[in-house]
Amino acid sequence: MPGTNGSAPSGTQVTFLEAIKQAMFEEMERDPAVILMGEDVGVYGGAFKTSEGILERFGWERVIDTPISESAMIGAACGMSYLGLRPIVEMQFIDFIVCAFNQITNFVAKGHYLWNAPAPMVVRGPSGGGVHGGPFHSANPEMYFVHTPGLKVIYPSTPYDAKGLLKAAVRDNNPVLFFEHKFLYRRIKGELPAGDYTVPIGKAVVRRQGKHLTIISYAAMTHTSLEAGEALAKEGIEAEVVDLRTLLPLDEETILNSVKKTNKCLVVHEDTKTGGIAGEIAAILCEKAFGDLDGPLMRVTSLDTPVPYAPTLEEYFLPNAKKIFSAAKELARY
Amino acid sequence: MPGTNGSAPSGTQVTFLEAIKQAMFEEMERDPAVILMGEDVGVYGGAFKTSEGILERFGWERVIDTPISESAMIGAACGMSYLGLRPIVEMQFIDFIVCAFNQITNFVAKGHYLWNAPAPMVVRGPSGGGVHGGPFHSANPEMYFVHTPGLKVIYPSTPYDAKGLLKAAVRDNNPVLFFEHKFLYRRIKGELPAGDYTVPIGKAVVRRQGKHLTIISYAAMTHTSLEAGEALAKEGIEAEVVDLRTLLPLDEETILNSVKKTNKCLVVHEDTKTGGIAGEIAAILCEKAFGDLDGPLMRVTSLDTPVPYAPTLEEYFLPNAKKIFSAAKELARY
Amino acid sequence: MKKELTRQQYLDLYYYMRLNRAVEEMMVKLFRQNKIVGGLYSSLGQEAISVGTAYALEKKDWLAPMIRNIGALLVKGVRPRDVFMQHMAKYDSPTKGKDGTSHFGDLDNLHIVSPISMLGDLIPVMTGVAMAGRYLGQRIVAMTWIGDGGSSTGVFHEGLNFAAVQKAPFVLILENNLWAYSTPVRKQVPLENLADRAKAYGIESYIVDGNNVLAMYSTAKEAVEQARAGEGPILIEAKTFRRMGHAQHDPAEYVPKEMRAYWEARDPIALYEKFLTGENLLDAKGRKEIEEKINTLLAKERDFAENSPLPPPEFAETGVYCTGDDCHKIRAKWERPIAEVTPPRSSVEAVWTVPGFGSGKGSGGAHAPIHFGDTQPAETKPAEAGKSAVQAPAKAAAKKTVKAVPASASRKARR
Amino acid sequence: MKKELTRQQYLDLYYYMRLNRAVEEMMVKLFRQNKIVGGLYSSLGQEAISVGTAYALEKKDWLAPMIRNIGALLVKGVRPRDVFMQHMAKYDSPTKGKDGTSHFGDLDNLHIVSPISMLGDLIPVMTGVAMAGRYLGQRIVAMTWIGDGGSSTGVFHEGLNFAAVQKAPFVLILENNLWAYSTPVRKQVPLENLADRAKAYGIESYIVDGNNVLAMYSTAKEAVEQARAGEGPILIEAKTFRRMGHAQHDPAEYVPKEMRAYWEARDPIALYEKFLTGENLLDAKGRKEIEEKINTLLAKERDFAENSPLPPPEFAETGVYCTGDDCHKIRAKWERPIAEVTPPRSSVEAVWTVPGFGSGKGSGGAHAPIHFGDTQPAETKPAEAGKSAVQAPAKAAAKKTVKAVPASASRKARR
Ligand SMILES: Cc1ncc(C[n+]2csc(CCOP(=O)(O)OP(=O)(O)O)c2C)c(N)n1
Ligand SMILES: Cc1ncc(C[n+]2csc(CCOP(=O)(O)OP(=O)(O)O)c2C)c(N)n1
Ligand SMILES: [Mg+2]
Ligand SMILES: [Mg+2]
Repeated sequence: MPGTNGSAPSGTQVTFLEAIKQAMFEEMERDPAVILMGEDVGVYGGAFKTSEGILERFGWERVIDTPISESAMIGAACGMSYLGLRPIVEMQFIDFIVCAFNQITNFVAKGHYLWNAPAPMVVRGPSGGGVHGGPFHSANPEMYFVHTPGLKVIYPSTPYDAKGLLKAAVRDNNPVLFFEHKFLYRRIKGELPAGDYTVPIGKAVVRRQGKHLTIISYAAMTHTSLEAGEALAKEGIEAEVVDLRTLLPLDEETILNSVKKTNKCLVVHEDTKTGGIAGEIAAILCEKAFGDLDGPLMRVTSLDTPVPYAPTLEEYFLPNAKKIFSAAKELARY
Repeated sequence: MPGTNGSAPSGTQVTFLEAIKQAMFEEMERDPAVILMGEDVGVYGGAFKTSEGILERFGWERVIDTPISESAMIGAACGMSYLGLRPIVEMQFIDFIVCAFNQITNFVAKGHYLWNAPAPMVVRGPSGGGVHGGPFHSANPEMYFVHTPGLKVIYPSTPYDAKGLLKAAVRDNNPVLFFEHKFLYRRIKGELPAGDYTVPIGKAVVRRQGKHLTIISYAAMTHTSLEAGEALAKEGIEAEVVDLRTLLPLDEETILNSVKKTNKCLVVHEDTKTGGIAGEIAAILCEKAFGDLDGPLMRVTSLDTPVPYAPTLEEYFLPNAKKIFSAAKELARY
Repeated sequence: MKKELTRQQYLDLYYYMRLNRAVEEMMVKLFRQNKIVGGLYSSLGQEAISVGTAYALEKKDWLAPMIRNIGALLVKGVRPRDVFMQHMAKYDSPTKGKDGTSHFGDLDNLHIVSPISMLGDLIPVMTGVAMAGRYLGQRIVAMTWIGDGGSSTGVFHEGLNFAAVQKAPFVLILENNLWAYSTPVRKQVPLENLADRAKAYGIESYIVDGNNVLAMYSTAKEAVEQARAGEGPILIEAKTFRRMGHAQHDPAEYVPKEMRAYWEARDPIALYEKFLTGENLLDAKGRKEIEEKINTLLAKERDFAENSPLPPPEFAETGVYCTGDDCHKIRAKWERPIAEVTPPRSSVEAVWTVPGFGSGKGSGGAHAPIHFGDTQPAETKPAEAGKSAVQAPAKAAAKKTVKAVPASASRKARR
Repeated sequence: MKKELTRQQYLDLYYYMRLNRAVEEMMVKLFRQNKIVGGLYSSLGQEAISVGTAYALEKKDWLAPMIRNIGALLVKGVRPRDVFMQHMAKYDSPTKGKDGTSHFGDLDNLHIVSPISMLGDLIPVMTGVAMAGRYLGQRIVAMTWIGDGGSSTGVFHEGLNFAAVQKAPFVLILENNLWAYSTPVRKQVPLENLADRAKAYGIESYIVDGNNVLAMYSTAKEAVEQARAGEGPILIEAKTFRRMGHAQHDPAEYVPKEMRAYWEARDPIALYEKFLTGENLLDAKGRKEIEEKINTLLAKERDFAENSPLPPPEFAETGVYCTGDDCHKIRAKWERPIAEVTPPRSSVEAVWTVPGFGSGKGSGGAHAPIHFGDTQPAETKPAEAGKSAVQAPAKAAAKKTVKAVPASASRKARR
């Protein structure tokens, strides 16, 4: 836990969660139009303590503990944004975002297109599995929103990106959904620069250089893919690992560049298989890099089931480094 | 309009809408566990008159005019299904299904997997564009549900299929979403057999034989694709047209058989592009028919925008036979 | 409301009701000529509600219309041509043809938020508008409308409850026109007075004759000023009747003839004309002048609308995203010192104070404000939720719908 | 409730409260031993509510628990081992490890519906259960619970409104434990009595001391029989307090110490013991016996649970879909003649009858039933929605929160 202003001295390793807290602190200091709203975000500091100390610093007007009313929060944030505020709305778990699905996909997403009303707001919350949260506290709902024009969708994998992308999201004039993989909250640390910085929305990044195949992933699975990449390297297979970071808009350029270089593509996502983003990437590759593919596009994803509760089941349900390793090895043989 | 029992004498051409009405009539006669619920479905007979005469025949207990409460309808139907009823719930427009998104994706879809509770219920309603319904009365929300394990998703293109699939949906032990493209309601006619029949869920059908390329589509776009197929034939290009009919579970076999035969694939859907079902099909082809593709997979879809209101804009937004024709011609050149 | 209106105000109300009706009559003609894209909704017989309530707002206030509130838009300053062009999907319309009907807004000048079709969704949105206005020190009020049917939606509940908790300066008009499409109100809401919905949120409510424009105006005026004064949101039930079908295509045969006849005899414009004549505020000549003014205006507006082109097809591709400052410069309009809400000025103790019980999270009896730290005093009427539990049985007896626990059981509880 | 309970019933209530607490105490131990997967919720101090209300149900009735209703499950017949195994994600648990906590059901025998985490969703679902039971002639009642926080969800509103319109035999217990996670009730609901939520639906409600098991039981019993008799849904507010944090991880420092102390002094089991002792229904020996019975039972149940394996990994792949008759034979249990609901018996005229106004859709004054044609008489208390509009101002004066329209305005309305 850093000083009251939320930023750590440079050179310190901070957690993913801390990076998010810093982004909120700094954006709220920078711009009084930024406010925070959600269940238990104030006095309690958020279910995961992501907003600890923010009420103390910014007061009751800017940190709003809401009733259990996801549609009301999202709707109110949208209304606030029309007067020039830039609300951040926390879903206590991202699973509950579906309780405001109509507000988000119809009101928030369509306003700029239909009547020229930008809605600068961020909806963020803890997502993803691997911590035995069970079927209603482990959601990866990204594709519902990737399929909704008018939204931007971010799903970072490192503290640096989390902070820089959350800041960019707050400053963006469009509604941005920001998913925070809760498995990373306290497990992943990184060094943050001292000053203000943002990470551009819509840009993927190559996390590992390679030449034999491309593994495309995001969020927690980036780390799992990198782990598989190390194991593959020991067998002489150099996998290039692309971290998408933003899912909408998708960075086609980085994807295409990497696949044109390696000529093989494996997509890894924690989201369930059917209708996951691997499909969209497959379509893009088929359309724009058809001649460059030397092997089938492959997918390593979660099963097409709800997220089961028991550790044995959840482990089987989720992708892991071993599954990625096997798939990559098979793909490399082409 | 047929006799009071809802079925037409055999040999008569009936509309798509009439086919749906017949399916509901016949299923309600066959099984007293089948009931109908929705806004204005009773006295008014439904906003599109799909249930005209059903209240007269089956009475107030089985035909329930509800308040404007989509979550209540879906939730109540789910509860009813636990006691062995088989409710059919009408969304006045399918656009409003997002108002019950949490109930459908979390309560209805997950029950069988999690606690062994089947929820035999059907959610149906008018969907799709082309009739200048504007951004909130033209939705194609299928992918939200194709991406939700536990649901089945049907989107028919002919009166015969509409009737047979709706009957199959009512008899299925799983929750089924049944989308009725409103453009087809009164424009498309077909002959129905005299007796009871069902069409199996999960089976696609080849609507047109061809050898140069496969066009995969469903719902209204099946007709548009067939129209393009005729034009292509005049230029010597024989397109095979596959009508998916069911989107979840997807009939991989029919898709793969056709593409292995023609070696080229164009997917056409009215749904918006990014995250549409073309991606899922691309991924399946990449995984399972990689060596069989002689050209890039191509997509003809709606734009990645909300559905605009003005006829000029909507026409530009939607796929049409000309766009399909051009894409197919380009693809055929490979 | 105590003070009488000025002559001009009386006549304004009349003018806008007439304008509202004339605009809609003209659209029916355009509809029959196939010049309207999509459906056409009517507020025939409900004009007093749209006009009376919107007339109670100041220029800086915000509103968001539903499908039957063309009148409110006209009062707020929307030109008839814009209404026509919206319905005709013209390129010069506020949405440039991307959406239709009353689905358009104006953030910068008129302070209008566009609705979407999903009923109820405007309620939390306008709550947010109201909260943002308060935060910025603007002293504005937000207003929107909802139907008897729309009051059954979940978002109605979430929005109004949140507004109540936040004491947002928000006024909600519930137009109880007895029908929601084909569904009669008592299949929608098991209440005689829909104003009772307010009781679930502990907020003020009014019941008004929706066909009486003066009653609508004066009640709305009172509510708007109450809301502006910080007394929290207010629900106004306007009793009225939907004279046409749900939309043009609907003959509304499900409505009993006697019911329609009853309400047709209570036409709000006719009633108001009688009043104006009786008070010598309007005579045949004045009426004629207003009619001519409206006719001339609308002919011009319609011509403009008809001459506007449909949007060019490629326009469909544009505008999904705001592209940044070149597209929209987003600036909050502060009407209070920003320093009030920026650190270190606004540092507070993060504790809950529960009346009668001190406060939580360590710091003991500190009196941290529960509501809005800097702009609003802490709530003074203690909820005493904890204490009420033991007294509940006794208190309950006073409530109409709340039955007291049998005395024997509750006595046992207290030994 | 007039009649006193039998000795056995008095002792049953005691037994189940003790069992409820002991089961949860054992789970706290298991949690500390890291044998619980995921979070652990507590109903410490709220046992009287779960036990008292569920004890009012018959075997054929249905219930659906929330996270703090383990007690209700035990009363309905769930074995403690099942509760343990659910929390430990064991393969022999009701969900075989696919879900945890109280998230399990039993359609065939115990008539329990599983909750999901999203608050409020059970309300329409149990409304549907109640409606289906009525349709099948089963004369059942459906019951579920909701928190003070959960009452802010949209689905609470939609579900209860629909239940009210349908007069569904449904009883909803609102456990007002003054906190929703860290949020105090008055930031959640601007009401002193949450029972007032019922006023938005015109349904009966009760306020009960939630720490008094006899009050809970007798009130629930009355409500259940009212609902069974066709009087419609009922809301019961139980005033209580959440003694532990939201879940095990939460020390709940946000709760004022004095508040906790106040409620700890009102422990429902201690209060009931005093009563039983005073009435000579329980002495030290009887108490000892019950304790031993529970200890012996729970030791066995825990051992069983601990010895159950985790589910095999591949089990994760199975069961997304019901595969048909081999998987589930779905049969509605009719307890009325099916002929009543099958053609041509149930042919009706599709018209709305509006009291005072005849009926719509052609057929004139026909008295088509509005509610349930064949099984329920038409509503006799006319809503008179149409007529009330003109009388509204006068009527309004009688309501507490509804202000009358100023007399002058309403007079104008009636000329
Ligand atoms: C959430 C939702 N469900 C369904 C509809 C379809 N719909 C449009 S208007 C309407 C009836 C509205 O009735 P009411 O709220 O009383 O308003 P009125 O038309 O009487 O002004 C319905 C059901 C909708 N717009 N939104
Ligand atoms: C729709 C929804 N939003 C948020 C949550 C997260 N959540 C779980 S329990 C809880 C507090 C519940 O409070 P209350 O309803 O009063 O029940 P209690 O815990 O006091 O028994 C919250 C916010 C949820 N489960 N569902
Ligand atoms: Mg209405
Ligand atoms: Mg609570």
